[in-house]
Amino acid sequence: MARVLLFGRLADQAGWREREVEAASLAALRASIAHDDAALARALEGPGVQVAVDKALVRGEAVLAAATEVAFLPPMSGG
Amino acid sequence: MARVLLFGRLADQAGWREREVEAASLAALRASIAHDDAALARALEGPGVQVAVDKALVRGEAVLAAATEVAFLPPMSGG
Amino acid sequence: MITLAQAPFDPGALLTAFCAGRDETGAVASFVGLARAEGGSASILELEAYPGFTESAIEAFAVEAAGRFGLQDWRIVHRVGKIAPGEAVVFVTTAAKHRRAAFEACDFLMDWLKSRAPFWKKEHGPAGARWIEPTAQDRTDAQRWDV
Amino acid sequence: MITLAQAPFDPGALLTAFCAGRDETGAVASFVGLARAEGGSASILELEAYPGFTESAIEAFAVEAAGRFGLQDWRIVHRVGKIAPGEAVVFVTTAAKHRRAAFEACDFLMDWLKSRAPFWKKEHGPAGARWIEPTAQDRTDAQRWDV
Repeated sequence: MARVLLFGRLADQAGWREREVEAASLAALRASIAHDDAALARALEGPGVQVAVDKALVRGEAVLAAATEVAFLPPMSGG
Repeated sequence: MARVLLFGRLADQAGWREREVEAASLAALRASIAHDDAALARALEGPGVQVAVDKALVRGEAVLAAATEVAFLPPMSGG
Repeated sequence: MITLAQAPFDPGALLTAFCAGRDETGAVASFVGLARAEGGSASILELEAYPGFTESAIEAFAVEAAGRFGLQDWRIVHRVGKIAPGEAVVFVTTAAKHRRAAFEACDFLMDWLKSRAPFWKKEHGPAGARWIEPTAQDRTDAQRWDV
Repeated sequence: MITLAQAPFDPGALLTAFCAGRDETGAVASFVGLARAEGGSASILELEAYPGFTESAIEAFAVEAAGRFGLQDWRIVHRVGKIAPGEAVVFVTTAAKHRRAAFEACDFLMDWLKSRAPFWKKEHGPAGARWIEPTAQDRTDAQRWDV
């Protein structure tokens, strides 16, 4: 189980901010989200969206251990 | 009567900070001070010493009305 | 130290605490960012952080800045959640022996915080809510420091 | 407004008061100059002002700076008399819509206050007392703004 977190406009678009998703890799996680909400899955791959696994930014693919936190971060606005 | 004020190292040198002096002009005031303390009078004409009459800086000579305040200001150090 | 504040905070109280007991400091620069009413067009500012991630990113950046400018100390408090006009959004303060370092480090930290720190910002106004991107001025300010 | 303070003052309390009720400000920069112990070599700093003349000179300079940088407001408190290490010597704060103006005006005011304002400064240390002139760094800092 991965704990998925959405921030900013991604959470608004999805209608949720946090959800448990069964997935052993980032690719599997994206596929699972696409199955429920294809538009959201596309937004998660959109320009400037970064992915953090257990609070560290990752690029490309990642294996997800049990109880991993995966966050999708739209472009940061600063404070 | 002019009220004479000395600041910074000038007051230390003179041994006083404030004194009433009978003088109708700045030149007469300097002469009166020189009569009592020639070294002080030279210091008051030293490099960087400015003169304020009633809290306004003056250059060169000035007539002193009754109850005028004359301040001798050594180079300012900033705060 | 960086703290995210959920509730309004008093920058003056933070400055008092930061200045206390410093007999070799010389210079404390600080900055307070306040939410603007913009004549009523932006009634509420909402800031979202990623708790844990946001503090770590700010801490890492500030530690690097402290080294770059030779700071003795720094303190950052950043508001999150819904912020009313006139409330403090951010407080940054820096301590150094001399004022040039304190000013430049504070300015540097603010440029980064305003343009690149991990926050997501929403403005709630009479015409609804919208997500804000960094302004061109924010980007230009931050780029002044790029080598 | 400029105030000369005979007794220790709290910069944080001044900052709190200055920030209050500003819903169109955006940016408040401030600076606190603290007396340094210099490892014990300068145990007491003594600042002399010419009451009336000193405030007028600072007020006139700050009003000009406020125009130059487009400030909404400013506040200066400057200590006079004998100042112990760790005590505040000067507090300057500036309010503007955006942070670049607030920072630059605060920096500008400090450069002038530290090098050209009408104060006379004496350091009392273990080896006796001596009058201080502006440092070369103070002059260089102030000259950055000369056109």
